[in-house]
Amino acid sequence: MNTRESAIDALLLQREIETFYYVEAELLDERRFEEWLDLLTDDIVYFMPLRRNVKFGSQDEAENSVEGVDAAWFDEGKHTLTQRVAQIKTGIHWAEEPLSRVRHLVTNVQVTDAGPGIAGARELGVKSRFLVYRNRVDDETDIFVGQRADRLRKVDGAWKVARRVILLDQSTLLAKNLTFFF
Amino acid sequence: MNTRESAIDALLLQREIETFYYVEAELLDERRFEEWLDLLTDDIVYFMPLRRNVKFGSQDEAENSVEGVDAAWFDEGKHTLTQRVAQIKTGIHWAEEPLSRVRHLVTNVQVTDAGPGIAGARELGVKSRFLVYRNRVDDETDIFVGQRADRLRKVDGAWKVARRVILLDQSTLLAKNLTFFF
Amino acid sequence: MNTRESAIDALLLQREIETFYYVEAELLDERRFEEWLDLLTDDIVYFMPLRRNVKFGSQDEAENSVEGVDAAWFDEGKHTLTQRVAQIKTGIHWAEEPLSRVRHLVTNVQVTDAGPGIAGARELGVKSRFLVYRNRVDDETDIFVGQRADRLRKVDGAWKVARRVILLDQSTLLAKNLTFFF
Amino acid sequence: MTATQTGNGARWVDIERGIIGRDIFVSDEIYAREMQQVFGRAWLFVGHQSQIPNPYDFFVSRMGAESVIMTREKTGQIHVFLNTCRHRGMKVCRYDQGNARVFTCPYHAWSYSVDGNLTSAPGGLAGVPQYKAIYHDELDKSQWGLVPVAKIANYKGSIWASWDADAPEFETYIGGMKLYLDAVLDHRDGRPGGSEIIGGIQKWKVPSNWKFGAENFIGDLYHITSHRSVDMVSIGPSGAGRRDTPIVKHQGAKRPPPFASIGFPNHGHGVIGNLPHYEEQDYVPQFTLTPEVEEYYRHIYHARVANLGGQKRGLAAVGTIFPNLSFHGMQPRALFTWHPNGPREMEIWKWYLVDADAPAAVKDVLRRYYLRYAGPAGLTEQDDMENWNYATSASAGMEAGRYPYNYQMGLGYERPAPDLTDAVYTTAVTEQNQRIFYQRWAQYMDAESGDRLHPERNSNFADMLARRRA
Amino acid sequence: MTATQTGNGARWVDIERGIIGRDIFVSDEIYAREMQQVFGRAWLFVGHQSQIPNPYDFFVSRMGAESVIMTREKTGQIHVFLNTCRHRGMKVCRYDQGNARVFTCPYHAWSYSVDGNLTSAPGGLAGVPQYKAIYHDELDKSQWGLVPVAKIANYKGSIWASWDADAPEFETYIGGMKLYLDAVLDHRDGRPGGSEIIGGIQKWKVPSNWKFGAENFIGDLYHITSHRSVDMVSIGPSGAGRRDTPIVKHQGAKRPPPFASIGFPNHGHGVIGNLPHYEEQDYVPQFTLTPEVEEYYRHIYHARVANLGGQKRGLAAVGTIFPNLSFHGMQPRALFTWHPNGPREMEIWKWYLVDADAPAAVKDVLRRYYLRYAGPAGLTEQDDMENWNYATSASAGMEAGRYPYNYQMGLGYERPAPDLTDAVYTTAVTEQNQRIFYQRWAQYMDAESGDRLHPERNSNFADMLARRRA
Amino acid sequence: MTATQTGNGARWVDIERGIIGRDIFVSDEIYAREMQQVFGRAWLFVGHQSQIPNPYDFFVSRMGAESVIMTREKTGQIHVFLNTCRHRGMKVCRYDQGNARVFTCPYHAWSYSVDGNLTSAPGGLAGVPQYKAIYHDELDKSQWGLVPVAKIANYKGSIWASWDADAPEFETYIGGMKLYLDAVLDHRDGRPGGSEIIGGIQKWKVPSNWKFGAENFIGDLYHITSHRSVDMVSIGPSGAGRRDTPIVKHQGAKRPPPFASIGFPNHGHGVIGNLPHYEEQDYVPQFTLTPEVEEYYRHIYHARVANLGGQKRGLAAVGTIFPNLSFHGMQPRALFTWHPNGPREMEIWKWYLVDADAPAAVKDVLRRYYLRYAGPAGLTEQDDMENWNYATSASAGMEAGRYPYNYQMGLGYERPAPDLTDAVYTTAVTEQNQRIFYQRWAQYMDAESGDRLHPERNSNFADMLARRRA
Ligand code: FES
Ligand code: FES
Ligand code: FES
Ligand SMILES: [Fe+3]
Ligand SMILES: [Fe+3]
Ligand SMILES: [Fe+3]
Repeated sequence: MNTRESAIDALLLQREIETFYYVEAELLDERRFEEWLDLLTDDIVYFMPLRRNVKFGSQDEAENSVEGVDAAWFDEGKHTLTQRVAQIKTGIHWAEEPLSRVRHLVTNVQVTDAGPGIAGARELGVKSRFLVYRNRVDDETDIFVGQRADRLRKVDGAWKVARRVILLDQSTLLAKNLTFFF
Repeated sequence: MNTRESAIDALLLQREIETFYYVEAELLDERRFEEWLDLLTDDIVYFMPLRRNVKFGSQDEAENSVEGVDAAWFDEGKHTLTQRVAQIKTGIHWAEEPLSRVRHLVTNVQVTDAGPGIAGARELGVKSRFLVYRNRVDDETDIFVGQRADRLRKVDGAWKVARRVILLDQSTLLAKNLTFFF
Repeated sequence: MNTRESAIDALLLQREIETFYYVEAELLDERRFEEWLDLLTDDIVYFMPLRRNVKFGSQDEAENSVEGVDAAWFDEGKHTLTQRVAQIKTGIHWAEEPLSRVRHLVTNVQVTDAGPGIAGARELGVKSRFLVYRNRVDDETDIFVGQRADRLRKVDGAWKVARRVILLDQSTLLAKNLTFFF
Repeated sequence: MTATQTGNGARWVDIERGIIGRDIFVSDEIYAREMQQVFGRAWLFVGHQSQIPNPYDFFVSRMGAESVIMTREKTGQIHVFLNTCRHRGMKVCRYDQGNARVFTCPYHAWSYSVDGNLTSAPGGLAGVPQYKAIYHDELDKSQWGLVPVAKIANYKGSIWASWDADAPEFETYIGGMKLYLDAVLDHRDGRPGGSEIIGGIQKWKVPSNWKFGAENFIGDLYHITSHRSVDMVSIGPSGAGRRDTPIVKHQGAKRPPPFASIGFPNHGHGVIGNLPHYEEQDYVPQFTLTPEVEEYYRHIYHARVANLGGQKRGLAAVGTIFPNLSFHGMQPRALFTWHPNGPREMEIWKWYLVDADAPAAVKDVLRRYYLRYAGPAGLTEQDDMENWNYATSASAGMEAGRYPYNYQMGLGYERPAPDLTDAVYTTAVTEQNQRIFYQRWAQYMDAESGDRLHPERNSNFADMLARRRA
Repeated sequence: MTATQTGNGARWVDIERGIIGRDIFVSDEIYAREMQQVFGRAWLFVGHQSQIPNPYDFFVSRMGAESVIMTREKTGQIHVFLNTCRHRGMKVCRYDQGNARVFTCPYHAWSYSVDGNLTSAPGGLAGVPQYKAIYHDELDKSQWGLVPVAKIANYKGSIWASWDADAPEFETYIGGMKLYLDAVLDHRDGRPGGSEIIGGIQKWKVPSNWKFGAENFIGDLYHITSHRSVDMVSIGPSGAGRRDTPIVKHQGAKRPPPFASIGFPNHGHGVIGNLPHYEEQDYVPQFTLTPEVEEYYRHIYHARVANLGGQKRGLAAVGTIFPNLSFHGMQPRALFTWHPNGPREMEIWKWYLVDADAPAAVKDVLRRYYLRYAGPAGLTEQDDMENWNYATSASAGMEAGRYPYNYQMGLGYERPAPDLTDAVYTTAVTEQNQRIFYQRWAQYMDAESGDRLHPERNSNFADMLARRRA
Repeated sequence: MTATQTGNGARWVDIERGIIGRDIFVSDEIYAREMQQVFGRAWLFVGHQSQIPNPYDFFVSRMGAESVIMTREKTGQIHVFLNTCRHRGMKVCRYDQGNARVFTCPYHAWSYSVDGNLTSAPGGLAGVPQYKAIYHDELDKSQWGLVPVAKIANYKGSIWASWDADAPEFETYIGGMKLYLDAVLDHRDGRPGGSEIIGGIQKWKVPSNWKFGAENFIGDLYHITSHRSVDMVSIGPSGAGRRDTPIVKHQGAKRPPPFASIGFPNHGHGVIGNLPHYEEQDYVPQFTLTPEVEEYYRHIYHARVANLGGQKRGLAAVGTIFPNLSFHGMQPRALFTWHPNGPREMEIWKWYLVDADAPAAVKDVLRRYYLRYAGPAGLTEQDDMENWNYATSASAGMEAGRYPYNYQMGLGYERPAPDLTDAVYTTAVTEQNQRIFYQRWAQYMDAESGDRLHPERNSNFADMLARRRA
């Protein structure tokens, strides 16, 4: 296939992935959490490290807490994510009752790698950036900004998130809780 | 037409619509309001409901005020929108004098339906998300985040907004006024 | 080439440019500043005017300070930008030590003109919008929103920024410093 | 007004000279005192019965800076309680509205009834988990129910409350202003009450002291120049300007008495409207852009003539009932409260009113007009909030603080209002009502105000007339 | 407790009646006084030695509202200094952790040592650029070093400090509560110490007064109803509920003494756990969802039986060491501080603990469980913070302020705790420990508290027993 | 300085020991007092005449925390008024700059003149809508004009004002510092004035007390180590470092007197520069990276030699004129104000200066250099603001508050400055000027300062020399 055709393949893939993220955001913000869970593989790794202020030159080893070893904001799999959804659905999870108004703005979607190739890709590396706006009750307002580095896998013809590493651009968390999803 | 071709049609349409929104944002933020009005059909419905905090399970009926019946932030048509523009242009609309610095960031553009079809579509359902930043005088700053659910109609070969429902993610409005457009 | 083909050319170009900006954002936020400098032409003009509150009707002449004449936030070229990078790399530039957590969200990417044409373009006018989030040490947080109007030039087959005019939507700067890049 | 009469109040308000210090709009100390002296003792508007039509319906409102719950028990009786748990203070209801038989605190599940049948008293402590086992039956539940207001009144569907058991009865508190509150609450055809709230209360925060809103609506006819931009674009229901001007044009027509500022010095209330009269003026077409609405108004005009006959009536454009309830009486038609959020911010709540039985088409036209006129997106009111915002910040300056504000307009030109026993009026544009408002505010701020909080024992009315120029 | 006993404290806290005023959670004046009286005099938790294992390692922590640096010098000795330059106050270290031999101020480069070899004293002013030329050798460097804490203690790896040179020794300060702090810090097999911090301290800001956290963990068993939603979804390590309940089921099994609220009136500490005992209860399987962890617990159970023999021991579920260090002793296992950021905000810091030599697989399971239970993303604790947030805001109301909070649960039912000389206990759910906390808080707030700050000379314990019901 | 001399000031500032309490940088009470005592009485820089070249031009500036309007009337005369309406306080001008014959308030349209021809007095109340009808001609307009400053001075194009009618004349207030202000304002060729403002004022908010900026620029040579990172990258106009060092290298060259800290104890001003001299030093090439600029400096050097002849002159690197005007006198060249926005925030305004008649190419090079050096994006000043930010926050700590700051550098080594009657100097790096600044500040803060506010009747200069070491 000539380069123009493969460039078009890349376009189609990019669009497919952007759509995936827009649909995901919609499910989250419309609180269709069970449908959102369906977008995750059963073996998903959902990790959000702590961030630290460290001396110049030591960022690589010390800026973020280590997956699987250190404390983190989130380091879990589908089971726990499913429990979070179930808890909200009880209607007595006070931190989310009444429900927050949450909005996910997704930008800078970058497909970083595709296997085995762009055409007929079955696994992708994708980076994207988010601004999550959360407003609740009277005037509680939080703005979260950061990056998601995902592994997407094609399962039964549909893309699913197999791994998500969330980098929140805060060291001390500037919110009382994290009762929603990134 | 094969699926690849129709996929490309969808790409072209997506791009066309994104461009439409970017141009719209530009007109608004450069205060070319009359040109912006031209992007609206004469029968446009411009609606922004109030949001409420309600018990889990009653969101569908009670979370948003009802179009055409309840109070709202905006529930109007082109005539009133045109008057808003005219008022700003008087130069003595004190709430916008001096003019605010407004910026529309548009993300998550999703074409949800196209009639009669992607190719040669004449009417579209489109959802998008916004962050509207407003700064004025010395340090007045407001950030508004939410979703726009639009109906776009093709009029004389050009897309126009025939219906816009704005969901602002706030219950108590965290701003003294709404002197700009979403 | 028929219109469909040229429309596809436009798509490919748009994607190419969006990728360019996403890569640029990644280099900046991962603090790979030297690599970022490589994305700038040697004769780049990097200008960010002051904004003013002025009477209705006098915006065009008085709202922004004038490039090459007035004071500004930035009015410089590659040499100074390179010095800024070098200063951060000293590890004793206290305003960036420890380093800030910076995130560039890029939206509304619009190619406004292409020369000599879409296909085989060698110079482009591109407008985009940004939300730059900066968080550092404990809870220092700044949000900057505005527009970038760029000239991109193709050098040795790669796009580079030849001119960048940054419109920050603030009159009084609501931050103690500008130690990062737009 | 002399210092002895107002005590502390006189430090800030000099009514005789028409001078008021800027710090009343920005001082933290004065604000804290307002909470106790004004909002802790005055009657405050809470909501409207049409918002909670069914048993167990509730609406969460505010009194001053605090959250309260307005409930309707099975018997239909309405109650107002402080929205905080007696155990550790948790906000027991964090919804804006709904229907509930009991309010269970999220923290330790103390449960409060809204129904006299569930426990001894509405708002009483219905349920305390493990009461016997851990409280040994010793906790006196009767003492730990939700805090009820000391007094509550339902006036033609509008619900009012006060924290002060010694407050005068509501009808005494409202005094002659009743005539103008009626003009807002009654059906346009003259039937008592008969109005309802349009669903959805607008709530928004404004960087302004709450009193700038109250004083603007009590009688600031002078600021209409500020609204020139909206007049130029004509949002009025008949096209021109921003509202209909119900003035009969033709010769020998029946006209209402003059439009005037009418103030109640002993009460602190004020209105801009027409003096009391006993006969309808001739019909003046309104909403001429929408024939079905014009037709409706024509129809109820005749009904009103029939219903009211020779009764006394008033017409109210805008007004304020001390301290923080203001209203639009004609176009638009709304009740709104200026809730204090600290000295430099207020939260405005706006309830829009329509005749309950008006045709849907009429309600729709009115609603759309209200929304383009009023509220944060209203073409008219946007500019008001801009002025109050910058007036508030300018009140805080060190040097500026040395220059009190000027409330001298029409000072000494007040006249006793005919057909009202406790009101003065001025037909020219005046700041009479603002002076009345702040004089009353100063009395409430005065620790030893005592008797004077009872309008019938207050002397402001007499004093003002005594001070009149010859 | 009488007014003479607590001086100012009594203005806010009436322990005999179980009543506490709301303003202690929102008043700026009370907060400022807390900084001086409570955080300026009590022992505060700073960190754990396992966070700075090597010479010159440092960890930046907080004491009250201020930043401090915990350093380890070459000799291994640990120091705690105020993180501010003595010249113009610049924060000398703006990293969260690291390794440094000297702290050089960014502003004028005054350099402070952490090593006794570099200058006369750790924290001393090691370097002053151009000292001779511009200070003429006259600046007395010995007087201008980093401000060290007045007292520091290393208790089984946990580092504590106080700004008050007259503070009692740490072991006196902790008193009988030591038994329960051991239960948190000791290795699960009974070896003293032997726990370590999991890398990464969670830090987050919550719009709540800091005392709501301290009082919740000192003995609020009553609020478990608030956690029903998490119990329903079962995040526990053996499936059910949110944690294992180590209760032996079978007949005639060895059981620990009853689960109770145990409080230390002379100290202000309290814990929910088991009364002291001298023998392990029978093994109860834990973490049954993860056999390797269950196996680990079974293994160390037997080691504990062997290691402890007939020694006295306690079991701690949750507790608070006055004023702002709380812990989870079983599931999860953590230390956390409630740092005051003004009256209406606190910053919570959370240190998670595991047996230092536990297998990686065990550490991993524990860590994951801790994270889903606790912290801002923890399914359980999210709801706690929601309650504290709205309890704090409701404490500020003018009218609400007239209604103090109720701390009467179990008042007068305290009994002397067996095998403890300075503790009371109650087996039923009670607010005994909260009362003990606030009585102690009131004493610290009292300017003339003097002697009573020394637990051994305090009479709260005796007074409380004297007040018991027959 | 003794307590009797400074009254309240002494509570915070102990000049004899070189000790200053931290609370002066964070206390709300001290801040409120500063507004009255310091900003309400001192001379403040408002702007430059080149910003309003034409009749009716205006520039909105600040004096302390308040907004003021600097206007030019038709006659060319310049006025400064408080930017708040006398009626209800609305900010009458919300533009940054422009041209207007009248300022009409947006709220009720009271209109204020800037032109003596329109009404009796500039800033007078020119228009009051419906004056006769509603104010009955009784409002005394002459008493309700915009609030003018009590004193105003135009010094070589720089505009200064004071709210205090008893303030000394500007030239008395500035004293011997005049020589150094001249060095900033005069044309580089020695002609008086002759500089102009580059269009565009940088304004930004910094979380720092305003005094940290003032004290840094009055004489903090010591903090250059803080700028090492910028020196390493060489932003200087001749390549090396961050600025040219105008030191003659070759033997027997004409050199200026030593570079020193020069302070004015009776005034509170200070500068880092060269002592007065009467002859130019030999020319030293500057801006060697840009030959056309180097050429310009060479050219005006010779012009300066000719123009000044044997006149007295000074060279100013940086300095502060009490209380909040600082400047860069050589490279870059700018005036800036530290506006207080509460104790913990300041708003910095920066005016850049160039010779009015310099070639465009020269102005361009200078402008670019200024911008890369100074302001929020300036490679040099970014680090200053970082230090001030964290010095301010550290000043607020409870424990930290017990440790005053050290201003002892060079204490007692001040000498009378030759060729200046009211100045001391120190050639070594010193905190002499900072001490002078805070001693003056303390006098202004002192309620009974009276006479001492007049430099000629102040004794600080004599006292300081009396305190010198043998
Ligand atoms: S706070 Fe409401 S039950 Fe405890
Ligand atoms: S502030 Fe630390 S050396 Fe000056
Ligand atoms: S506030 Fe300026 S005219 Fe009324
Ligand atoms: Fe108005
Ligand atoms: Fe809990
Ligand atoms: Fe500096």
